[in-house]
Amino acid sequence: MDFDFLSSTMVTLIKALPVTLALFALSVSIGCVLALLILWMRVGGNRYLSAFAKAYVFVFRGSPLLIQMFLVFYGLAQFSFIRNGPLWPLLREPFVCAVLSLALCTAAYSAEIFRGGLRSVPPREIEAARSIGMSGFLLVRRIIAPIALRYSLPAYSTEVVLMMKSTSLASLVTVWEVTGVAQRLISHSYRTMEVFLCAAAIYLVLNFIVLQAMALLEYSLSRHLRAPAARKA
Amino acid sequence: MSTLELLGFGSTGWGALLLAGAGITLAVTAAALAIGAVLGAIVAAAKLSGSVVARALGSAYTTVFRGIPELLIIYLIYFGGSSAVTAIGQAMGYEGFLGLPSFIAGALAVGIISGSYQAEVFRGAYLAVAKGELEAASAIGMNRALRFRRIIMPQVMRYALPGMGNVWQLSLKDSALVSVTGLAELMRTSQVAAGSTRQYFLFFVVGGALYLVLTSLSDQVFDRAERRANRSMPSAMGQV
Amino acid sequence: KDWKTVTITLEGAYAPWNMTNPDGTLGGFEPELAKVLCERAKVECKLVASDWDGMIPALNAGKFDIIMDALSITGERKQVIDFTIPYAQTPAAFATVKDSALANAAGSGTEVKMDVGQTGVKEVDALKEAFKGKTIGIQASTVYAKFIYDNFGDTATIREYKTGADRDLDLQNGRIDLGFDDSVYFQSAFDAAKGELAFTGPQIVGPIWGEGEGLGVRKADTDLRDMFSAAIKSALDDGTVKTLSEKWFKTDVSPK
Amino acid sequence: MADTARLSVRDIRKSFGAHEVLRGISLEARDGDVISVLGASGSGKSTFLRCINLLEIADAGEIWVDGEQIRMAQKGGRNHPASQRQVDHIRSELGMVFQSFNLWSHMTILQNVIEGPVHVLKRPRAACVEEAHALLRKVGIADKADSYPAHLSGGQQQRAAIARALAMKPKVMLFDEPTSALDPELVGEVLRVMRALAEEGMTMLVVTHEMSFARNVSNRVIFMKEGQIESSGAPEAMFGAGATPAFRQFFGHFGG
Amino acid sequence: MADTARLSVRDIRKSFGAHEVLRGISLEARDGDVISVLGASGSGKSTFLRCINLLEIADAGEIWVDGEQIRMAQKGGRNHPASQRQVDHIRSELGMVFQSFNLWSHMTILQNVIEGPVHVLKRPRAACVEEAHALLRKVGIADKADSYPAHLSGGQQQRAAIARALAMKPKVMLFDEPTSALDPELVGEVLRVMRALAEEGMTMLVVTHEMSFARNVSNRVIFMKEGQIESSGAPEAMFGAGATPAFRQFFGHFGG
Ligand SMILES: Nc1ncnc2c1ncn2[C@@H]1O[C@H](COP(=O)(O)OP(=O)(O)OP(=O)(O)O)[C@@H](O)[C@H]1O
Ligand SMILES: Nc1ncnc2c1ncn2[C@@H]1O[C@H](COP(=O)(O)OP(=O)(O)OP(=O)(O)O)[C@@H](O)[C@H]1O
Ligand SMILES: [Mg+2]
Ligand SMILES: [Mg+2]
Repeated sequence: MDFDFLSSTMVTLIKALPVTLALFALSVSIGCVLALLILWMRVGGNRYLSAFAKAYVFVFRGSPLLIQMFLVFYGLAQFSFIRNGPLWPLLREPFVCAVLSLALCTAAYSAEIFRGGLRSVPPREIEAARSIGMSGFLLVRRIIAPIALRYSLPAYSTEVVLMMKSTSLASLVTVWEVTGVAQRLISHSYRTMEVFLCAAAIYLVLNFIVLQAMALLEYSLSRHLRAPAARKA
Repeated sequence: MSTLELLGFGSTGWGALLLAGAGITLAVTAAALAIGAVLGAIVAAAKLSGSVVARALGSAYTTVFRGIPELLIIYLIYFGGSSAVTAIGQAMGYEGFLGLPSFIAGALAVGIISGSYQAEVFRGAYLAVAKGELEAASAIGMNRALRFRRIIMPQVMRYALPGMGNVWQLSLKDSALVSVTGLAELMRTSQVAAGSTRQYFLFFVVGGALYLVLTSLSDQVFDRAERRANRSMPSAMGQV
Repeated sequence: KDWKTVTITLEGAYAPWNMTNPDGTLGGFEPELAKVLCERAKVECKLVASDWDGMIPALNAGKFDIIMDALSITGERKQVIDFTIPYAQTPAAFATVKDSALANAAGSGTEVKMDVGQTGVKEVDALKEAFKGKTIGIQASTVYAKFIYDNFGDTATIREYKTGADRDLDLQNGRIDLGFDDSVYFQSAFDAAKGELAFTGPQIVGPIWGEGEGLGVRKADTDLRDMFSAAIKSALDDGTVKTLSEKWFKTDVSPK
Repeated sequence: MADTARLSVRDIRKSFGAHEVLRGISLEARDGDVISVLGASGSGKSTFLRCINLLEIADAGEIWVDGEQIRMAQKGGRNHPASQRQVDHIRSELGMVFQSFNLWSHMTILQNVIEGPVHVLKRPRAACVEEAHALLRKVGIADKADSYPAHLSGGQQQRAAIARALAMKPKVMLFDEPTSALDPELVGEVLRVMRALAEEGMTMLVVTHEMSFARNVSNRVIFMKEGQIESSGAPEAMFGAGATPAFRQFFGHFGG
Repeated sequence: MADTARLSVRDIRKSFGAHEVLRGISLEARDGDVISVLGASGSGKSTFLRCINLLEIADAGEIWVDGEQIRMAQKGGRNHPASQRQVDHIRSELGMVFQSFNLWSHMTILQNVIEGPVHVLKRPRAACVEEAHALLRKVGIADKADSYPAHLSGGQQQRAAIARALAMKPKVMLFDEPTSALDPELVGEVLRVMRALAEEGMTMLVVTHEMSFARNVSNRVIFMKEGQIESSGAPEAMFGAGATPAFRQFFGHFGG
């Protein structure tokens, strides 16, 4: 093992870490909000909104993120009305486009995951809430969301971790994050495995932290499923 | 050359190659989903079991295979697996390269990744099964295996279906990375067509559309399964 | 080792060097040249397409014997694989949108010869002045990237793309002002861009781009390397390479 | 007349598929009325209470609460409440204790009880907690305030559900078998609580199999049979000489 | 003596966290014994039944079924059944009707009923279906055979749960408040079924709040208080002059 090479590779890769983290944090939070919006349209009862949400999920979940990002970055710019439009200063920026396509894609996946969680909420508990006059947002916030969130978490933690890895596609649109930099290193050194293992170690650590955080959240939301503590404090 | 000609099925059209690519993508994904279902069920069971060792192994599996980039796993299985096979071949006196067949390596790699996703989907669904119904099964003397097959499985399927739909989509797209093993699946065929004709947009859009066709086929299957699974559920969600 | 059959890999998606025909067969400059070389080396050849990303590790893992994919001979690559003598050497140049103010920059239509690591060339300095404050797009980790960083790094904004094709799209879209790349590659890209793009400034040739493009082989296969080096030499000497090159590139790329 | 009745229900009908569960039920309740709803299993008692609360939407009929009619609209060929705000408002004045308790599994008992007052009625939290503790004491599960529903016995859950409904201080209470999981001692206890509520003027509709309650606490008895009101009247009349044959057959087993 | 008793329980103890719910309960039941278990809500009745069935693992004590002791082992400082096979076997001989029914929500009522006989006892399906229909008729929900549990009224669910347990033809039945959701007419019906079973020699342990059942059907009554057996004996003695003050206080409210 060539430790000098590994450590210099590590140093180079870690320099790209802030880009990866920024892409991750922005796209996951924007994606989560979008997902809730999509979910609301999907189950809200309005036929047109529901059809739109279905179509949205279909398209963004159904096609490769690589192609989506390509079309958002290179495709949108083909239209002169976009190039001359008010959003161009934003869309011109590769970073914005990368975050945008990542968020659009994760929103579709997350909406499906949350929908699965909704379905696990016992209908009787929803009824009990309706019977005291809860509806709409209050019902969602106090009863449905906490239970649905609890059941969604295992699948959602997978999605979040996937987003961490999906940020690697951003190098396609000239945003050089960890994987992109790793590929650049490979094309200089041709030591594919060593460089990739370094990159993998970084992702593994990041994802380990994310998964631990999610597991902790899951644990704290499952108090009602656990046996009571052996001794009262 | 006109767009229609480019996408046609004659000697100058890419239609046949693209369809063949879609077929390979479908086959890799289906094989991977099956491999992943077996692995996922085992890992989910480990993570839910009472044994500390099994739980730790299960967590390690889901953390590692969800946590490291897919491409690396494919590299490891393809090149690592190939080296192993070649080494065995050389020990037995065979000269030269004896790789894992691309399809098997690809399906195995995507399957192992898919297993880590499915494990979490299954675990979440298992937690949603009403405890009282499991007790009722125990109470009539169902053993573990029977309880699993008759009570847990059908209900887990019900709660897991949306999540499984997601995993199918993920595997569908992970299969695009398998091209490093030399498999001409849909993504690579689109890229080859784009690079050979320099019609990047055309072939990316067409490739994306073909992925959507695969998705709509699988959506139909999942929709039907969901409807079947939900016959017994009260429909309180849609009310006022 | 007794070479009877040899497996050659190429990407099959890098027109006109190599590309895939709609019927799935491979075509282009390199497949045709490969046929000639194999005849002369008296071996049977099998061409297989594979992904650019895994090519070098797959060669070393033994999946195929030769890489023929416009692979530039560089010192870094030489550390992991071996090369034959080059069968092509191409100039490089800037490209821009045809009707932009940057079109027809100083030295357009001329040729400038440069040596490895050379800077301070008069023609290049003139370009540097003309391109001040502009954005130049290059393909990441190529010899051309290094040239741009060395000569324009302090006055222009540089953006690195994964592939030349992506960069060309952004050039047309107006996110960048200039691209710099292999002129043979550009020539065919211009055809696809329906004449929207054009060269600007001089063509830059010479050892600065390395020895040229050669066949990649495993380090252990010195016999194979020598067989094909000899075959390339004979194809260069009798003008076969030139003929094929003019057919596919409309210019002669044989190394000088 | 509607303007003097707290709750007034007119000719409610409801089918599940081809099965007509309610076939025209009408009822009028004034302040302090305690009405027992009796009937065989499957005769539609729960469905009737659920329709009043709009948890099921009746196919036809009118519901008036406090002289205000719940407005309905046709949508896609089906009946629907016209205003969700009105429904929410009316529900917060109608308390409901479910046959299957339906406690919120992710909240402790205390949280279950204060949920409505704090978040629907927006009363100050501290006051609600205090009242909740008093209510839990009243039904005898003060020590379970911090337990989760899954850790309670059946009777404890039922009492928690009663406390939760009372915490909303509704004007009308709908009880669906509120003592089914209770032992005789507790049944007596809960009936005492209900009697006190009646004396304070609360209107109550109680589905029950507890004939002693129907006889001794309520001031009106309704006997449902196959989705219709077979007979109704004051308990003395109903259980006495005025009993219809069907009702006599039904309660005849009581005490037997 | 254990060898003549169908079911024998010795000094069972169980705590949840710091809360000791069962504090040494012993009991012996022979063929045809019908034992009523009475007690206030929260006194540990359900927990007791669940311990016999090993749905909860008692912290200490012995359980014998048919002269065979359920073997326990210590694992990680906690009690555990030593053989899962033994547990499965014994459970298939102990029927249980849950307080909260616990019907399998993904199966129709008929499927719920035949599930055990077909898949655990491996009896031929056709025969099981026939028997199931007969049982459903007996409890009066023959027309609901193809409905799902979510679409049944409370009383219908309870009767389905009884039919499901009886379909296993167990030697011992554990009933947890089997008539809580039933109207007086049906209570009479179900009690008649249980009396017939007792005459056929089935051993039954019945947690109930139905004093008439305890008095008229059972041949022994057990009164639990705070996790212990406060008193037990023949119903005549228990409800007669021999009643302890605590039990008198408990059932005194009966009949209201
Ligand atoms: N899983 C559990 N975790 C913690 N405490 C529990 C659990 N199950 C029961 N308990 C407690 O144990 C006590 C006895 O419960 P059990 O269900 O046996 O009562 P019960 O006699 O059946 O009462 P009821 O007549 O109300 O059904 C109760 O105080 C209850 O809160
Ligand atoms: N969601 C539903 N879908 C289909 N049928 C239903 C549904 N809910 C109730 N029913 C049927 O309607 C009838 C009346 O049910 P309901 O729950 O009102 O009876 P009930 O009088 O409350 O009986 P119990 O005393 O057993 O609780 C029953 O036959 C039941 O099977
Ligand atoms: Mg009911
Ligand atoms: Mg109980």
